[in-house]
Amino acid sequence: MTVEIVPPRPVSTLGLQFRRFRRNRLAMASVYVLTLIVLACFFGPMFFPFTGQDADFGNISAPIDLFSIHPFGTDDFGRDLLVRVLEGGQVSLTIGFLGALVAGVIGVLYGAVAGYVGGRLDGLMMRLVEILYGFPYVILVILLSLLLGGGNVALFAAIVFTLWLTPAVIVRAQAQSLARKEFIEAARAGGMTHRQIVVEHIVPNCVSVVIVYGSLLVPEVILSESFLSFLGIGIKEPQASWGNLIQAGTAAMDTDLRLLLLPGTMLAIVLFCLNFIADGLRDAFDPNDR
Amino acid sequence: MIRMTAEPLLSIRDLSVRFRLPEGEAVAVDGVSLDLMPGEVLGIVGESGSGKSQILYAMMGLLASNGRAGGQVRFQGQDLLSLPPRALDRVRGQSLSMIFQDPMTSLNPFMRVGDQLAETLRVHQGLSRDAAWKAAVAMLDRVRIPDAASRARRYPHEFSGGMRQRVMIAMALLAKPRLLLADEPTTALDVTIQAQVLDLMAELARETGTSIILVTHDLGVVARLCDRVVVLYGGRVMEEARTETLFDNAAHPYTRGLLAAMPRLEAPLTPRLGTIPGTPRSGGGDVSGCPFAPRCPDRIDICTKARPPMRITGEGRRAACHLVEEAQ
Amino acid sequence: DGVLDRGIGSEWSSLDPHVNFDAAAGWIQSDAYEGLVNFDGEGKVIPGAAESWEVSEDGKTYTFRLREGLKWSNGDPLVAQQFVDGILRTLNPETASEKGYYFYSVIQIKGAEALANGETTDPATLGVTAPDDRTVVVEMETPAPHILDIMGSFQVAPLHGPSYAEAGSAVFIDPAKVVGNGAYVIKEVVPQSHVLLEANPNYWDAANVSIKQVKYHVTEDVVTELKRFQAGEIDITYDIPVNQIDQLKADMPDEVIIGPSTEVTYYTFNLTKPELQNIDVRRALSLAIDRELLQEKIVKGGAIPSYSYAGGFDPTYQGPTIPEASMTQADRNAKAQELMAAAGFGPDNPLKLNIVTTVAEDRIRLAQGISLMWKQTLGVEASVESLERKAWLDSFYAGTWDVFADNLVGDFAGAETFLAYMRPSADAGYNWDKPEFDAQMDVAASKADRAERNVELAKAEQILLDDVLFAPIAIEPFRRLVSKKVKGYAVSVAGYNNSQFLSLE
Amino acid sequence: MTLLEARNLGVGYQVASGGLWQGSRFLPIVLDVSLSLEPGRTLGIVGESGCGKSTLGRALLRLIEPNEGQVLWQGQDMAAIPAEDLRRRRAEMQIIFQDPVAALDPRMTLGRIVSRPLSTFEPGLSRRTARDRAVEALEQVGLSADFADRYPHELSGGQAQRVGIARAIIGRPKLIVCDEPVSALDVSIQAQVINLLMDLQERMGLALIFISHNLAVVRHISHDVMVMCLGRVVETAPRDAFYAGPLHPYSQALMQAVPEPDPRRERGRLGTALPGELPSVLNPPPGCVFAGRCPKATDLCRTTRPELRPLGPGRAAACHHVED
Amino acid sequence: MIRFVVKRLWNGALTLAALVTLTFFVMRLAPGGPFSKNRKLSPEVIANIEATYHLDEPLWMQFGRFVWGLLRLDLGPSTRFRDYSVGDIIASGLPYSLTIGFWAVIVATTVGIALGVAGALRRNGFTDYAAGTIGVIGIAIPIFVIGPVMQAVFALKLSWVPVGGWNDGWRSLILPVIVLSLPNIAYISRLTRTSMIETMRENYVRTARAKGIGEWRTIWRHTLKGTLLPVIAYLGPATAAIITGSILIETIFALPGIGRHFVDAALNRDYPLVMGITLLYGGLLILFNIATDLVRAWLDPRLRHDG
Ligand SMILES: Nc1ncnc2c1ncn2[C@@H]1O[C@H](COP(=O)(O)OP(=O)(O)OP(=O)(O)O)[C@@H](O)[C@H]1O
Ligand SMILES: Nc1ncnc2c1ncn2[C@@H]1O[C@H](COP(=O)(O)OP(=O)(O)OP(=O)(O)O)[C@@H](O)[C@H]1O
Ligand SMILES: [Mg+2]
Ligand SMILES: [Mg+2]
Repeated sequence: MTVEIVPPRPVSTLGLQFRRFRRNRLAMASVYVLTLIVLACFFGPMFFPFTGQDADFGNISAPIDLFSIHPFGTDDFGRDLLVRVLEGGQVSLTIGFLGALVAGVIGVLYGAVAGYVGGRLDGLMMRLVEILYGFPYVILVILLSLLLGGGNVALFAAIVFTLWLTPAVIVRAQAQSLARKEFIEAARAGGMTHRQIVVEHIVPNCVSVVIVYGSLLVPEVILSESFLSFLGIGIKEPQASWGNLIQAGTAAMDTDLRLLLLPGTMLAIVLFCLNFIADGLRDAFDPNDR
Repeated sequence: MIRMTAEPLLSIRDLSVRFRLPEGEAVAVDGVSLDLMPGEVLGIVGESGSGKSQILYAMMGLLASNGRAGGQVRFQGQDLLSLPPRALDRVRGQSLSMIFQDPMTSLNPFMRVGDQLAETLRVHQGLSRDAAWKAAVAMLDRVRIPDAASRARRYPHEFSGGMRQRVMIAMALLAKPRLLLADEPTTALDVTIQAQVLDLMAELARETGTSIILVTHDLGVVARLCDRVVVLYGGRVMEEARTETLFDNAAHPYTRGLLAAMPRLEAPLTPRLGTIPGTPRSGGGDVSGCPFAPRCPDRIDICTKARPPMRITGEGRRAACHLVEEAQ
Repeated sequence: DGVLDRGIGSEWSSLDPHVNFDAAAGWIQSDAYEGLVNFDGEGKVIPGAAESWEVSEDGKTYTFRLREGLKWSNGDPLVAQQFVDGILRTLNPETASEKGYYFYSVIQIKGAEALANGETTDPATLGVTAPDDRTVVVEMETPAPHILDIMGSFQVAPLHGPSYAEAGSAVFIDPAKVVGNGAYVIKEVVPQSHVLLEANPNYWDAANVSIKQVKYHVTEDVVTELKRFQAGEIDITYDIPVNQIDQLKADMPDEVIIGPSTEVTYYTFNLTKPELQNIDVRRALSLAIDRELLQEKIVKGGAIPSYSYAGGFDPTYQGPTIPEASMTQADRNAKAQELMAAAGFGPDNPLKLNIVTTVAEDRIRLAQGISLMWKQTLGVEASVESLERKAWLDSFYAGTWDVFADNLVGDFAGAETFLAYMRPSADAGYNWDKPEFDAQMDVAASKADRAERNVELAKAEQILLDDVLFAPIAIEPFRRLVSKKVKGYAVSVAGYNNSQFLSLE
Repeated sequence: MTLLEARNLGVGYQVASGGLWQGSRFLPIVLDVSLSLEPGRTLGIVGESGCGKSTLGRALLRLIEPNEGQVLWQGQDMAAIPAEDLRRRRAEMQIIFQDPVAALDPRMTLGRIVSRPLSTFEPGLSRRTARDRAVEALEQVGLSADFADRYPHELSGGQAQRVGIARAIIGRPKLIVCDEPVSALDVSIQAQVINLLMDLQERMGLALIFISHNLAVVRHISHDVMVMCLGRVVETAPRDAFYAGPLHPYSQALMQAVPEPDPRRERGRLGTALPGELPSVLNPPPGCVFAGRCPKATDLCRTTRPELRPLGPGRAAACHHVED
Repeated sequence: MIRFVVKRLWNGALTLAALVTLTFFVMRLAPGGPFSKNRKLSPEVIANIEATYHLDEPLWMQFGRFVWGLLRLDLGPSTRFRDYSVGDIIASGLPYSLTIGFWAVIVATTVGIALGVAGALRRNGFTDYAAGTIGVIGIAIPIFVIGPVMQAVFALKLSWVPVGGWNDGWRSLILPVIVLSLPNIAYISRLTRTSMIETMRENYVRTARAKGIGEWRTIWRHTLKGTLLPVIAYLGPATAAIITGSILIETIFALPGIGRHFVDAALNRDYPLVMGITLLYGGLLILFNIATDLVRAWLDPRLRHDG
């Protein structure tokens, strides 16, 4: 074999996947919208002369007036609604994505290891999951707030503490079937360590379920935050978060629908975007779909 | 085209299969035409990756999602490529069946082997559960699965490679199709069992007039079973001939190369097996000339420039090579 | 359908009249049992099981005369001793009742505390006796003109000995075994759902009981309760969603009933925090709270802004005069700023505080409002820490707060219940020790005459308020929706609205 | 030194003995197999389909745990090699899996699949070099460089099989267990691959265990031949001796059944396949496993299992009826 | 398999024991106690009450008491609902929660799987987007929003169903079941869709197609099993959570289930009730996990041999 063949410029797998993702119009549009929302949340409030925590007692429950200083009106403390929703977005998007990410990563790795290794260790790991599932959540939260203070760390811990369990269980199920496939045996024959097999073979093959499930975790985190503040942990008023804005908006649903609609719509848009992005990513990661 | 005497069971005209790939379109099958008479056994041999399986998938309507078939496949008077799903299903279940090349992954891991076999009968012939199961076990027995009755109750992962292949064969034969597409059906079988399976297929062809398209690399198998052989290279038909003719007097240089590369039990041992020089084609891309030209020992100038026309060189014989002469 | 459907908020913690300590479950109890006295539709004391009573000269002994021919719901005669038994059971440590303190703290019945503490188990040592079947005598250590307020069924339900001996506490819960002496008897109990009561034919005043069936529904969620009211599933609600009050008042003015309850809200300052040891700082903080604005614009729960601690419940009680109450908020703010500046706090040296409150919606809003006002007027940076109830309580005793969002539910609608709570002997945990206050309370306690007593109590309250241990905020209201078809529903500060005085159209 | 030696190896699977509710039992598949392999030599294994060749191949590399006997790698008991060591030494022992497609991770490009062992065994390698080596290996098996960016499901059966071969040879192992490595290849590529393996053997002393049904190929590449039937070795012999005249009736039957590329001769052989019952691992016969189909079978064969007897230099067979 | 089940049950019992022990002791670390709700009580009175409930004993003795009670199937008295034992409370509430939960699980799985399958089959088509939208709605609109909205529309405006309570037979069930199943429909349909897309490409599905048995049979008999494997795993814990009730659903619809005890018991520091609830939920969780393992083993024979 003497024919010299110049190998084509190698395109990394990631690059390919990125290219494929970019071709998905809906997903790309979602990315833009999501970016816009994120930018608005983090930089939007700068353009207002007040923060979402400044009450204007003379101007309580001002109505929507797009051309006034309070374009979406004020809430029942006289705080600017738009600014509060944007500021709430900072908090909620951060914990939403971070929480889902951390919980996702822990869950995926844990589940992948349990499912791949199988046997005794799997049994032990899954029993631990059951114990964590079963432990009374409210008490856990109370203890966490005691241990870590009522602040954001405690909030984050309380969210992640149980959130990773379900992805772990799902991934484990996937990993169990994968572990029996021949290419895993091939990987072992190739001298890969268990860790490498989990990371390079098991996890990528679970990735679509994980991406899709992960996109659902984000809103779940955002919403569960408001329940936690009911237990005295997490985002404290007057700081806004979408969770507590929606909660407050629900209470005011029958009198001032605005309070619910504005943060609720934002959350719904984010979720729609995530949905399409997740599908786009799923497709991009799926080699069969080129 | 070849034998005008009777109506062919299957006639493929200008079949092409293309795949969408990130770097462009790959042509896996390029203008293949074939005819098949009732009861006839046609062998397809050719280089690995030359599009043999894709021809069969295209006929079955089972191309991968990025694949597209063009041309015409007339089977029992219908064009399989343009058949609505329901009608295609009827054809697939009753008169057309296929043995897949990859027996390991082609069996449903969640279903008992017996159920997978019985299913066709129950759906298409309306057999009762018991009757279908009995027929399935009987067929497993005929493909020489030991202890068929209890094996039928097991799941594919408990079968060895060869046993799964026999299950696939049994599944395809069970429907007593008019046309059987067999994609390397005996590669994983030891020769004694291979012989039995080939017998079975021959018997089927004889008894029920089933036609068979047999894709294989084993020229011995071709010799044993096939009436006619088509040689494929680079997605195109290189040569077609009656089996005896082909073995005696291959027209195309590629066919000759293949025959020469075949290890024989009786031949004297050489330090190395004879091969066809050059790199095998990796499929895809339109070639202006003959796809085999880069490796052809008899290459002349025109070979790399013009696509060789298909020439009829004799009774039931044709070849696509600039070097062969058209028969009168 | 002749059934009165009433909401009671969360589920009753017990139907046992000697154990139950929830006000809402108390309604079921006042329908099912009758005390020595009863409360009419407006909450005024009227004769109950006792048709009359006498007070001794020194105000320490009350003699109740029972009606003739009183019967239990099963037809057994009701005798005076059974009231004594009820009190004894309440005091008995084995009952684990939280209500014993009524008898040795709110009023001081002889021997009650010793029984409650388990020092003695001898019933004869108790100052409540039944010399005959129709007489109950209550002897107290000190005069207590408010005794009648706690002689209703919530505190002194009688005990039907025989059936209790037989069935134990099932006699209060199990409809098959229930024996009561109220206008109604319990017919059905479905935990978490409802209790159904039916008129008691053996009640002495059965003829005047107009509604024959009353159903108390657990209405955990106010919003749902409102919807059920609108759907006609509930006739009298337990509460009204705070932010819908204005709307509802406009839509159905006759059905919204809001009136004061015996609960006060006040913000307690932590005296162990050095900055707060300065009384001017505390006063400034108190002044800077715009109580009216808070209630009308922010919390909007119908609470009554208040500058006093113990006043506003009992029309006969004239509290001390409070100068702040008559100032405008602008003046108050100016004064507060002045005080604060004098104390050395300003923009470059802001006072930092944390407010610990419970997680209830209106409490959080209140705390936020106050925090915002302090920030605006005084530049104080007050963070709001909301804790679930138990942790909130725990935090109180642990002292991990600067400002505690506090509240107190009075035992009856009078000043004394609040003021007595601040006495060192009540052990309320404020670490506030003011001998003058205690002495003044002693003076008040020695007065048997209600009016005289109130004068002395007002002096005590003056001492308390002068110290600005806390900033009074408001008197919490009762909020109810009462269907138009219910007649006879009136506001009662103590919260008594017995079904027997209501009727359905 | 002997590269690989197996002593009385026994392997099996835990199987469910029925539906969901029945317990599981141990099903012995490979029984009492001994073999030894010198560097630079090839042992061809032929045998009935389902007789346990793949199982044996896996057990030799300790990809499944044998339940009996020993495998020695360069004289060292494999069971005694610590897991971590064994893992590292897997560079020296590779396997080509029988099922070409299932052994490829569907989410990896072929380039990555082929080069992956390099990052384990030669960690210092730059990505560029690793890729070059992968492309080189792919080309050696007749796949052009542009396959490196393809995914397994885009391959034909033979192409997938060649990727498996490329993966096995890339790390320059000392031993490759080849489980039907060329079954899906056309004869010209098959020849190319066989030649490649033989080249490697000559250049680097590669040892091969070559499992195949193609007796002609086995003849070409092997030094020794081992014939298996229902989990047992029924005959071992040096290549030439074996092809000159197999001793065991099963071997003889195999030899006779090989189809020749001669249509006139082959046509006549249709319908001459060996009659008789195939034995089942689920309930193995008490006597000789081949007795059911053996033309020479006697009662002895049906009741007593023949032991593997040495019959001349390097030769042994398990049959009651072969004479020394 | 029987051995597997027995073993799993035994392991489950051990897990439950560990869970219960852990909960028992860790729970006590939370501030406050069952009777600290009323600040007016003097320490002596609280001590008296606590003595009645044995809260004054050393922790290990209380634990011993709890275990001994457990052996006699007696979970002790509730400190919040003082008329009842924990057993009574669970027995009275569980049927309601079970009924609603059961139907919610049925609705969520059937609708969820149907939507997921439909989405996968008509990928990126109208059905897919519609199914996706239902999923998004199910998750983005929290229960405490959709519940009241549905009440307002279907109970107040249209009067088809009661607002709340459990007085109207099956009509009382409808809204709670729908609201409870919505978020689960979302999860299940999304999981199903992804999983289905992957399964549809398996070679064995191609084989099934080749048999010409029709699209539905192909899905039903061949694709669904592989599709459901991960979904089933999700269903284990999810079912346990759904059928033990949800505090939100029960408060919004004024239902007498046990869901609210999950939160209330802890908030009230009703230790015995917390233990009872934990025992119940933990037990169900473990049982459902065993069940999912069994179902998965039933679906996938390759999972049967170990354990
Ligand atoms: N999904 C796909 N996408 C792109 N290319 C494909 C796809 N499937 C097959 N091919 C290519 O099509 C060509 C023909 O494949 P086919 O499976 O028909 O080969 P074959 O003749 O059956 O070979 P073999 O004998 O090895 O099975 C091959 O080059 C293969 O790489
Ligand atoms: N995972 C398994 N569980 C149970 N039985 C199995 C399993 N794998 C293989 N077997 C059984 O073990 C026997 C030997 O299988 P093996 O795959 O080793 O055969 P083989 O010799 O490689 O056959 P072939 O030539 O057909 O590939 C067969 O009877 C098969 O049914
Ligand atoms: Mg093929
Ligand atoms: Mg094999």
